[in-house]
Amino acid sequence: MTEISLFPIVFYALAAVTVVSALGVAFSNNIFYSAIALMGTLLGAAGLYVMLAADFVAVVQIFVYVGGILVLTLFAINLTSRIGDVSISNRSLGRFPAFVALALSGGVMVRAIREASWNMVEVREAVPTINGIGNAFLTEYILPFELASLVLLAALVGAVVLSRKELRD
Amino acid sequence: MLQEFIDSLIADGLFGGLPRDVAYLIGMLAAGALVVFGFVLNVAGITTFVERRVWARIQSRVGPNRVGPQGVLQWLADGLKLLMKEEAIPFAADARLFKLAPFIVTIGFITAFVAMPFSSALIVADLNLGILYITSMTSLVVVGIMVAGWASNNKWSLIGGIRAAAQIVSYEIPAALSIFTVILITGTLSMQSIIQQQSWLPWDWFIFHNPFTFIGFFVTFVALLAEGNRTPFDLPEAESELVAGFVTEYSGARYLFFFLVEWGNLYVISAILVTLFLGGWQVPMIPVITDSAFGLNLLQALTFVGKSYFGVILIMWIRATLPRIRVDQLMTTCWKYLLPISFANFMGTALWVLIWPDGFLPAELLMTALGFGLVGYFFYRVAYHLRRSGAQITLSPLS
Amino acid sequence: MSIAGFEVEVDRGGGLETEEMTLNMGPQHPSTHGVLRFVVKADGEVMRRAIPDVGYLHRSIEKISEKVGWHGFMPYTDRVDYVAAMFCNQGWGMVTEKLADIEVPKRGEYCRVIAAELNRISSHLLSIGTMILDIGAITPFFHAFREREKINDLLEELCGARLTYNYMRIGGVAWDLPPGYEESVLAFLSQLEPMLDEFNTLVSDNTLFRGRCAKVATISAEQAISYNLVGPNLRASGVRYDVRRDEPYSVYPELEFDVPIGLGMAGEVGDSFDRYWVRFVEIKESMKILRQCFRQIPAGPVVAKVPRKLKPQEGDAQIRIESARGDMSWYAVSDGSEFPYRCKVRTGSFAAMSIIEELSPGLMLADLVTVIASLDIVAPEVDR
Amino acid sequence: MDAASIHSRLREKFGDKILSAEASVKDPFLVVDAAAIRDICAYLRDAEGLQFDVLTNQSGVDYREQGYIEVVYHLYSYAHRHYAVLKARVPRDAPVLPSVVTVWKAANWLEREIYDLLGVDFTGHPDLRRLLMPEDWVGYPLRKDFVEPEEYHGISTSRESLLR
Repeated sequence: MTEISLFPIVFYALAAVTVVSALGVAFSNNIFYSAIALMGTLLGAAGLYVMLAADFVAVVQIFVYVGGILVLTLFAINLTSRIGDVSISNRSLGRFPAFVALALSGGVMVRAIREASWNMVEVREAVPTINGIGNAFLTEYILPFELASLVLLAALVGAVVLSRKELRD
Repeated sequence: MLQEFIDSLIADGLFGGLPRDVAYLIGMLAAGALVVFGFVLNVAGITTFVERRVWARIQSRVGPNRVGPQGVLQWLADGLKLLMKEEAIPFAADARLFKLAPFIVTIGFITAFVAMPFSSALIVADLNLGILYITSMTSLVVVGIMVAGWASNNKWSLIGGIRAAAQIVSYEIPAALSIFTVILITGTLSMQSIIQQQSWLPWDWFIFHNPFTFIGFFVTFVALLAEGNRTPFDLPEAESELVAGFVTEYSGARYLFFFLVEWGNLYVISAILVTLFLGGWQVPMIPVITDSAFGLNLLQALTFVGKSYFGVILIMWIRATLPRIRVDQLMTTCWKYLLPISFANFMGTALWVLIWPDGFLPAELLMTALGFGLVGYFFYRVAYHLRRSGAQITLSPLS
Repeated sequence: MSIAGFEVEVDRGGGLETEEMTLNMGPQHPSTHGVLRFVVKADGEVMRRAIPDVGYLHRSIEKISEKVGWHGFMPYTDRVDYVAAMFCNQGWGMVTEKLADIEVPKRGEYCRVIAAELNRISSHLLSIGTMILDIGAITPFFHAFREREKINDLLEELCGARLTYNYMRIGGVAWDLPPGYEESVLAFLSQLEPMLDEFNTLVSDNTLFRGRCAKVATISAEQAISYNLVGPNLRASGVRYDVRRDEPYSVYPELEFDVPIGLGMAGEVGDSFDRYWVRFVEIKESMKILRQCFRQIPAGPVVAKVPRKLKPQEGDAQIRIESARGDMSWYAVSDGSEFPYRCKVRTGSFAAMSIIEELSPGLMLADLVTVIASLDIVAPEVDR
Repeated sequence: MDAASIHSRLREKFGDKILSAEASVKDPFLVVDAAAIRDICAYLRDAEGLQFDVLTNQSGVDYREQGYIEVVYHLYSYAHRHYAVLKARVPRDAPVLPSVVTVWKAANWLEREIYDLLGVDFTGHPDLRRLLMPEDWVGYPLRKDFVEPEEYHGISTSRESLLR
């Protein structure tokens, strides 16, 4: 009797959730639907992280992206004008540039996939990853880590500046 | 825990020749169903009954006392009634998202119970990331609330949803910071390890570990109240302002789901507090009872649920007493007071752990004395007011 | 604004550009105290304007008066303000008596005052109870209503009805006090006293309650007079005026009581907390009046001899009484027939309702509820 | 200040705008020229010794037989504790009257109510809309010749039997 494993089934299910939701984000006409589909993508990605034994990243993905970013996105959508309208839409703009960009990035990705050397790794017992991540962040990668927070701060200030009424007039 | 249990079942040949993964899947689903139907739903339901009775006592009423002895089956009757009710979906609502919202909320609530410890053995999965997992899963609830608010196509619902989002996102920061204060002491995120580092003696509880965790307990309590949309932070569904906030348009079973989550969350809030600050399921080793694993676990579970329900009743008491605060006051409380306080707590605890890595017993004893002193003073004041008003007190919870 | 004693600067509106939202609050809404409608122009949580739309409870009581006769109108007056119906009874009685030159016997006047002051307590209990309910606390509401229920029992004992009393008659009252009434009212008053203390510690001293009411919708004395705010709302703005004391009617000159005014205890004089506080103190004053009444009440008839077919002489008359919601002005015109030619009542809530539109800009959505409750608006009184 | 001295002061100031005075009734009143009502009210509010700072009541009465609608102003002074009653008479077929909203803000809703129920047009009123009746209501219910319409938006206003 062969030992069938659920692992690939779960993987493909999660991958399907992720990809289908991502398509929903891109193709939905309703911006609110896009945001909700984004939740599916994020949760699917979190699931994939779990399969990679990266439990901390998975949980933080949900905590930060779903609990924080997605909520803020929904919040922003709710505050936009004419939110009561049923027909709020994110129409697709600039199809030709998009196609070019898709072709370029797609080409790069296909090339990357074909040229990468796909090594199989021994399946290891899942070990807690928090210590490693913490140490890496606060020793080896402390500069990028701090720089990232500066970038976020700049983005925050920029957002405030953009939405100030008196500056825009 | 669960894994070992299923392994033993497989060894007993219970699953026949089924593959290991499938056996795990079945085991997990069975355990999940057991937890959800055997515990979560009942906890939420019974909490509504307890809340109504506690309120009734506070408000000098009788409360539900007809369905079953002392009305204990009232929650079942209410739940069944709501399940059998016709569900009205507003014509202008976005029906798909309208139907989806209660599920998102319920998922966010029920999955939190996976890492909830009830005794040293009674836990679905002692996740390595336990507390972080619970906080991140409960943040799904706010997504559901926002979807509900938007999909209802009702301005009151929309305002409720927006309020909920603003409130929960804001209060997540002080809540998380205060939770991390405890993590600094334990060095682990696992719920079981956090509890194991405390003991049944009050001065070993993390609330009395040092002055910062003592304040941190109250900060966490306030922040979690706000995240659970409880009075005085129940702005998303403020019935006198927003009709019913994000649940205005809901009826029947979907309404039931929202309220299941609302009342179930009471228990989640208290359980988090009990785990982090109040010693969890730690019990003294009473020889006769704790000799057997069953007796030990039973006692631990009773202790944990008992402590948690103490918190639940405290929250109910607060809800019955305090008025609701306004949106600007809500934001001020969070950003101007709670956030700086929790930052200070975080830094303070970090220093404390640096200086006394194993804790500092005199400070712990002092904090314990202070804590019990505060409780004693509180009851002294209560007794003073009761004497002054000449109120008649009935101590029996039954009537 | 102040939270937990700290002064906090809040930028109410301005800054970020946002779109105006039109909210329709009511006619069915949990805190409109009857059936009211507000069209709220809001910028997020901050209101730019709240436009009241009344008339959902208009029962054309003034028109009815022209069809039912002087005596027959008395039960209808109950419906003008069903929370404090005694005052409407008394107002209609007094204006008719003024037109027809009827003298009310002394005992009748005392019976009227006893009934009216009991009703004032019950109305104020309802007002402060629902105000706290609107602000979000549930328990004080039940405590207030528990006491109100006892007053309802007392008034039921007096006249058989719990809400629309129809107790007074033109020329006096319908019945004398029932036997043992004094004892039951005094017993009630003595147990109301500790309850008020308890209520005070539970509500008036509550930081959150004060934070919600302090400096919300402050009405200056000039504004209040110009809008003709009356009763507790006027006194909260610092104007010490009470019709009972300054234009005495009935037997009020023989009674000792204080007229409380707003002191700005939580923030500034004339804010929502002061309006609550004035009502709270007035309950105690009414208790004082009731105790005096039972000491002073003389024996004698309770109703004057009034012809069954009352035909007051031609002319018009206006009277003012201090109802639970303040100065209630009754104007009646007689053409010498059995039916009033015209009757007009200007009520306290009518004036209070008209000021809300001016108060609303810059208030938060939650404050609108506080304002409606603190002005003690009873929708039927606005519409009549 | 009693009614007679208020009358004499007004007579001094406004002369023949004061049409008549009645002192021997329950509430002594002055009948004034409708067109001058705003000036008289402003004077009554501001003049030293008068200071009628409140408009306690404003009512409209339809005198069908006499052919006019009477708007009655009940004034009161918190400062001096005295009353004054003004009456302005406007013809039933063209009831137009200056608004006193600029004098007392309380007049805003009171005048709207009179406009609503009696059809008196107050010139200078900032927001003269119906107050109690629906916006599309036809007729003025407190006029003596008002006949209730049979139905309103297809809803019958009468019932065959009161006990149904």
